[in-house]
Amino acid sequence: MIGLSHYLVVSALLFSIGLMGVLRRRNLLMLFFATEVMLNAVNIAFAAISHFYNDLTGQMFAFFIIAIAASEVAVGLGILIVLYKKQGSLDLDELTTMKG
Amino acid sequence: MENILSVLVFFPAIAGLLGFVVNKESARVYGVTVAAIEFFLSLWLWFAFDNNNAGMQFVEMIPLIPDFGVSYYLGVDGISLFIVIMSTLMTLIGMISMNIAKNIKNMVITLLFLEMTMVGVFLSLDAIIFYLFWELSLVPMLYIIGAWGGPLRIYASIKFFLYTFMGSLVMLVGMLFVAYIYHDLTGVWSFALTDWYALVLPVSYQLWLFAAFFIGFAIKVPMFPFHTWLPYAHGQAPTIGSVILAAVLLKMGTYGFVRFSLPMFPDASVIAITPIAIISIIMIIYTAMVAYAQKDMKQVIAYSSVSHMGIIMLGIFAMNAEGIGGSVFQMLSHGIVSGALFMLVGVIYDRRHTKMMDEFGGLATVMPKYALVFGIMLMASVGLPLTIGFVGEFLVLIGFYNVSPIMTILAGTSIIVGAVYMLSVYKKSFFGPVTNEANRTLQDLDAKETISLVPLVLIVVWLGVHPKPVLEPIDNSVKAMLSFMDEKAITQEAKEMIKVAKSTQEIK
Amino acid sequence: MENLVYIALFAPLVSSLFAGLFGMSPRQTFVGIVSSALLFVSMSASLMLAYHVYQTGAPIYVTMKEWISMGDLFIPFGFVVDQVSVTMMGVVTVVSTVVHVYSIGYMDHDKSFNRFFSYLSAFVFSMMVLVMSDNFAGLFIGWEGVGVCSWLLIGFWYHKPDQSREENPSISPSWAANEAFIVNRIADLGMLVGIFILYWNVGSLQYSEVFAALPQLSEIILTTAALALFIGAMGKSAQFPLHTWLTDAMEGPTPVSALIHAATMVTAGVFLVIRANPLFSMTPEVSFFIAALGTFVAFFAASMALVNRDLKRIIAFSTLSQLGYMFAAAGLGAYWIALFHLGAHAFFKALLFLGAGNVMHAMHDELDIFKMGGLKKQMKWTYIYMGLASLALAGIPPLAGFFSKDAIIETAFNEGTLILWIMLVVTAGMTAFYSFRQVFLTFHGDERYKAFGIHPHEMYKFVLVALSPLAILAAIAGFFQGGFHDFVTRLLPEYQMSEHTHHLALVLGAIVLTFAVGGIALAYKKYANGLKRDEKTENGFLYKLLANQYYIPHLYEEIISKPYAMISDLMWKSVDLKIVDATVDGIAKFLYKSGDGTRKMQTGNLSNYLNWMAIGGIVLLVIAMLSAMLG
Amino acid sequence: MLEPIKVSLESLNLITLAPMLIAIVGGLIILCIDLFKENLDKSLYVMLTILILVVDFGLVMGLNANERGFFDVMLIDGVSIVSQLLIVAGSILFIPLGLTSKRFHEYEYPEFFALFLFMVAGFQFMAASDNLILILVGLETASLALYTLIAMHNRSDSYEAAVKYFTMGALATAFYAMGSAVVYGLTGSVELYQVAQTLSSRLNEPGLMIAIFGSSVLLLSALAFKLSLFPFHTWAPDVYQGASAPLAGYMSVVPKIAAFVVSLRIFGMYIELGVEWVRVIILIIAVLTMTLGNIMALVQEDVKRMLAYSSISHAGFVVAALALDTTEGNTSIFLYYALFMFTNLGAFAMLWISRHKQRRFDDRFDNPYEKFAGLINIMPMGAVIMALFMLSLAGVPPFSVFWGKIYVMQAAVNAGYVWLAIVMGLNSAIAAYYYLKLVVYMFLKEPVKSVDVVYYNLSKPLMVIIGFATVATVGAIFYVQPLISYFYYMISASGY
Repeated sequence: MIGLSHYLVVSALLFSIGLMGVLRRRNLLMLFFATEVMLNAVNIAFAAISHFYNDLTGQMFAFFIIAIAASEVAVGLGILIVLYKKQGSLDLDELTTMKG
Repeated sequence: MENILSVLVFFPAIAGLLGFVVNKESARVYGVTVAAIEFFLSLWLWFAFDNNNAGMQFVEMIPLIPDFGVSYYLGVDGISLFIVIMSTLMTLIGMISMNIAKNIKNMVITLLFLEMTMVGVFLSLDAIIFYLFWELSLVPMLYIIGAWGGPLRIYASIKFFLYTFMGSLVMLVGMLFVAYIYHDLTGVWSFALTDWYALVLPVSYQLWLFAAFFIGFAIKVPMFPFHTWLPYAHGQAPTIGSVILAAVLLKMGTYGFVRFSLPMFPDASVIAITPIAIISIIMIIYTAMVAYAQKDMKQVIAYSSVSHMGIIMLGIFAMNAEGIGGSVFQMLSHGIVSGALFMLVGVIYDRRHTKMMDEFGGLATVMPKYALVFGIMLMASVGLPLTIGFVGEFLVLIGFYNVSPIMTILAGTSIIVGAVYMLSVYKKSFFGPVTNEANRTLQDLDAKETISLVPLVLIVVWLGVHPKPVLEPIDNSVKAMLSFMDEKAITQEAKEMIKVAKSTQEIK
Repeated sequence: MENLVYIALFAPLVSSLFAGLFGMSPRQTFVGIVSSALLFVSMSASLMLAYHVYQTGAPIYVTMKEWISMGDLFIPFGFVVDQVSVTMMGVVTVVSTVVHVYSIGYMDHDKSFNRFFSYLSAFVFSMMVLVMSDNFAGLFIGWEGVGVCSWLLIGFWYHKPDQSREENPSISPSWAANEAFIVNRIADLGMLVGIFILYWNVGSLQYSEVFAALPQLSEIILTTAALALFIGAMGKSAQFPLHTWLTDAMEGPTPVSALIHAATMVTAGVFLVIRANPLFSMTPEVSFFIAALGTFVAFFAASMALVNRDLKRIIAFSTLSQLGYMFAAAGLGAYWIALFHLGAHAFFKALLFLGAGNVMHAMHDELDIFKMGGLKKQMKWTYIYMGLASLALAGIPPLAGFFSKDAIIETAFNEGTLILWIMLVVTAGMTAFYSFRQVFLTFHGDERYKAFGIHPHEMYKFVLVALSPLAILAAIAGFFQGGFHDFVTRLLPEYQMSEHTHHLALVLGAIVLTFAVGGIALAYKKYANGLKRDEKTENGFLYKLLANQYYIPHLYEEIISKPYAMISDLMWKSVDLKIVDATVDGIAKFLYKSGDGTRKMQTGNLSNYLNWMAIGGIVLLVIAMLSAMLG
Repeated sequence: MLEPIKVSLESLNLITLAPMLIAIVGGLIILCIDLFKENLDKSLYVMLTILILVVDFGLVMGLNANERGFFDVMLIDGVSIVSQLLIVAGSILFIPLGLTSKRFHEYEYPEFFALFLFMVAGFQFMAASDNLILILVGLETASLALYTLIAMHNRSDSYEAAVKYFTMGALATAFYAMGSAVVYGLTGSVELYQVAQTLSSRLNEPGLMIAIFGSSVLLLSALAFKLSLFPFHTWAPDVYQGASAPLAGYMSVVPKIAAFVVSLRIFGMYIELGVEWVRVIILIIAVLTMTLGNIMALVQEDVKRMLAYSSISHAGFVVAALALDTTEGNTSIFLYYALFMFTNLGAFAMLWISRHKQRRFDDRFDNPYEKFAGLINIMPMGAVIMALFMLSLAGVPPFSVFWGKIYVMQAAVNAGYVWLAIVMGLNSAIAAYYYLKLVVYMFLKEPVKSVDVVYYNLSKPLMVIIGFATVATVGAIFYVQPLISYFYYMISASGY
């Protein structure tokens, strides 16, 4: 029987995978996807917990997160596009003019 | 004129603000005039001052931040009175003697603001206001050293600023802690010194707080081993800067000890006597030797200041009227004398653009007046009787003898080592044949220099022969403070150590 | 009477200030005349006071004003004119008046003529303060004042360059001046300590109160106080080991040597001991130490005088040795005798010096007696004066020196301190020898100066006339011994020879006299007709030892001056800069460096930033886990 | 069969929403205006924005404390009122900085102003709710707007800044979401007051500590990012450098106020519950932040970057106050930022007026120290004012920040953290060095080249703002009292 803990474990794993992605990825676009993965991991957790307590708040939260994720992507991609226009690559190792 | 103190504090500042409008050429005259008015105001304060009242006079109190206990709180007593007058006097003299070509207007304005902070420090009775002026005084001095100083000026000025700033921040924490305790005990926030005096703190607290304040004051004094900023500051500062620095700014530290440490932490002070005495003796002998090793005339005097501050510190911790009163008087005398000496170095520096003693020799032949004034100041600085220098030194030593004969003898060597370096300076630069051709044609003190130096000479002699008018108010306030400390002290040894003069009169 | 006191005290000050007005203007004779006149006024006032005190026997107390008052300390400007101080006043003013007049002649070629008089009168003023003050603080004022004036006057010819010890044993006037000042400072510290002790145990510095309170004080306090004060006295009176400055002080103009370093200032130490006699008579050990030291110095100085070639230094050494005599007397409790010898010595020693001054003047500042000789033709009067003074110094009756010195030696015998007695007697002989060695070498024999193309000439008439009072006093002072004794013993403790000594008095006198005459005879035999130099002795160890003052100046330089300078330099270069300051800067540098280090985490690379963030989060989580596990 | 939900308007208590609504509506209005009429002048938009914000400010003033509204997700207590006031005031101070004498790309777009208003609304939401969801929403609204505003400065640097900020922000959001998930899992609620209740009851259940600590850590990481605390501060210097000067100044104050309110609510809760661990962690982070911020600021060559690091260290300062969790502590947070706001905005404005299109002094930096060398000779007034700001930041009395500093230190001492006060003191001493460095450059050095036009960008409105900031900085001593008493009252009223 699959219980709450299983869901939580899954979400934790997803979250870690996402985090790994954030840490390892060199391409900005991929990096965004990684963050999306993390957010969705959270969504799983929320859904599961809200079902566990059978109270809607969690799911509501999940919906909000989805919305936010969407808008993030919108804004993020916008910025990425101008950036790409400027320097023709999305490799974040090239974003190092400001340091120290 | 009840609010004379506020006038004293803010008159220079306002004058400074207006000074921005004054045209460059007339800036100097403006400065001199303002400083003169300020000086006469301070004299007026002296005449209005009631010698028989040992307590605070002309008190002004305006709550500024009641919820935080900060209030604008001024007052003057015998201890601060003359230091204030000395500050205004030295500012005036400095203004007169000053000869700076480069944007003199800024200098004048800076000096006026500096004067405000100096007077403010000595008059404020609220810890935060005191701290406020204390910190503000750094800024103009930073500018003076940094803008008109020698080749290393920026290093010197920053060192001066940061060193003092660091120390005083620790002191600030101490102040906040005292305020906290006060609030704990009374439920009221207050930074008013007079309230704080009433606090009777357990010895352990006293020790910690004493340490906190000590760091703030000791760096300013400067006490060994925190003294190294001073030679740089003096070495690089323009004459006027050194004069004010030596004459007034250093006194803030010793004044702080008298105003804060002693009355607030009598027991801790008594415990601290021996360590501080040791440091002071190191200051006296060690820096005197270092001074003897110097090649640069100004550095000699810079180090000699440290040595003299050692005497003052010693007297403050003599815990008897002779010692403390002597220290307060010695503050004045050192202010006048070292100020004059720095001016004198300035005189020769303006002519020869060097302060190296081996450049000189035989100056007495070429510049007799200069040699005469220098000689008088030298004698005052080595504490010749009937000059201002003797009274303080004698009182301090006689005072501390009651604490420890051995240490007094060690400290007393200052009259020897002091003579050694001072006389060697005089011999090297004034005696012997005129070796350096450049010195043959030097012209003697000009009118401006004479006008600025002669008053100091007169004061040196006058207060040496007839110190009574100055000693009396100091004496009263110090006695009152001592009896107060004695009542307040909790440990037995403190009560024994603090010696209340038989002739103490009650505070009216 | 008060006014007389003030006149006596302040006339010299006025004179000094007056001369000071012209200090920087070229030589004006009237300056000298005016100040001499003022000094004369002071002298007459002092003598009147002396007469008054002699008549009434009542001391005059004058309190001018309060000086320092702090805590329980109260110091007035108070003056007392009693037998002791009035004697000193008399001696000081008489000698200084003469010296002033003399200086008009002696300094007439010096461009700093006016300045000289200003200093000289200033000195007299300080000396008057010293002797007249009625409290220790006032004494100390004068004490330091005379110190400064002697600094000024020794260094009067400050423009002279430094020389090596070989050419000039006292390197230069300015050097000698500083040496004198600093050595005196060392002693002054002792004196201050003495003052402190008295203050904290008595609560006052007035002589009257202090002496009144002495009986209540413990043995140890008295001893330390007496010792401390005596250290002060040792400095001013140039007692061993603080004696080196006195001979070097001869760099000053001769009138200065006459006034300060023979007649007055150097006797201040003796005066202090006499002044504080209640204290010293209560501390026998200290007193005996004083006597012993005095005797030693008397002998020690005389020995150095034996071989010296410098006219003034010889006299300086003899001064030293005579001071030794005075201390011996004072130490043995014969205070009035000490005071008597002080006075008598002042007269003939001043005369001697001024005579030497004449010689210098004649010889164009040549001081080496080996280069003189046969001057008695040119300088008859000077010859007479110096001869007289030397006789007095040698203690030939009926001159002043005989009575005073004899009395001291007698005392030494009377006290049963035979060693002291013997040494003093021998010293008397040596004294006679060296003083006449000097006289003969200067005035008798072949005229060696011709070789150096010097044309000596006698001093101005008025100067010679001015010297006459000293000559007379040197001659006749001795006859007043009795009267003086009655006069001063009203204040000073009585001192009478025991019966036994009284019987032997003549014998003792005879012995001393024999030594004295013997000394003179020896000197005559060796030097009267020309200088016969004897290489063997001159290269002998003893001779060299004496000629180099037992190498003490060199010793001091090696073990004090040089190390001090060296350590100072070390303190500055190594300790102050390399340790103290370096630490401060080190802290600052460390902070700055750590800033440079930490800024490296700002690579600018986004993924590093993200790593930092994630690592931060993870580390926190781990900490959270651990701390939760552990409780 | 679900019956329709009926909600009475009174129970919604919409007034609590009004301020944010005004801002949002205002933003929309601006957009509409632009639809009707193309390329109107920026001054119009600036003035409109100011008007809207003023109304917003008024409405916030009108709120009365301790109300809930809109399904109880809105929480109007003293803290939220005070913080909203500060936020709006800061925004009002910021927006006129757009009226420079030179054209700047971003201010030509009405979107800029609309976004700005949305951002303000977002911050207000953060401040005015204790519901984790609404906080997240507000936070995201604000952040997304902010990213765009930064990017709109239209320099390669600003894009880079935007991207860095954005990416890390996304990660922070993830942390936040996960954190709130854990909290929700623990308590079954996202309303902090309920969370508090449930937690307090479950606090001593075995094995729960990990979860509690975990949640706190995740939320802490998220907010630490917003507050630019070590080691989540890495974005700050680059973003400040990339963003336009005024925006950087704005970022160093207003978002942090909002973030502080949230942290106050969350971690205040934890500490209230007696989870000492959180306090310890925050204190450690605070000390690290202020110290590292300082020593990194020491070595900067660029004034703007230096100010960025300095504001990091200031944030560390204030977080320490937060960890104290005493009323003085919490008051000091707002007092500090109220006072810091004027000085810091002023300082950045000074950089702003000296902004050049091309970099004339240094190819890496806009505002290297050299640029200000000898400013006293070129532009005395400017130099003096800048020096005042620097001294104020250094904590020299009687300038504004000094009072904030001693209030924080006093709070630390009162809470028994004397060592913390001393650390703060020493840090201010270190900090003095780099502020002084600029003063030294301006007053004690000679100009490097003929810099006639350092104040290139100056214009009347900017003068007004700077003048205002100066007065506020210098005259602090006179208005500190009312501020303290008001803040103290509001905050103690709302039980922090």
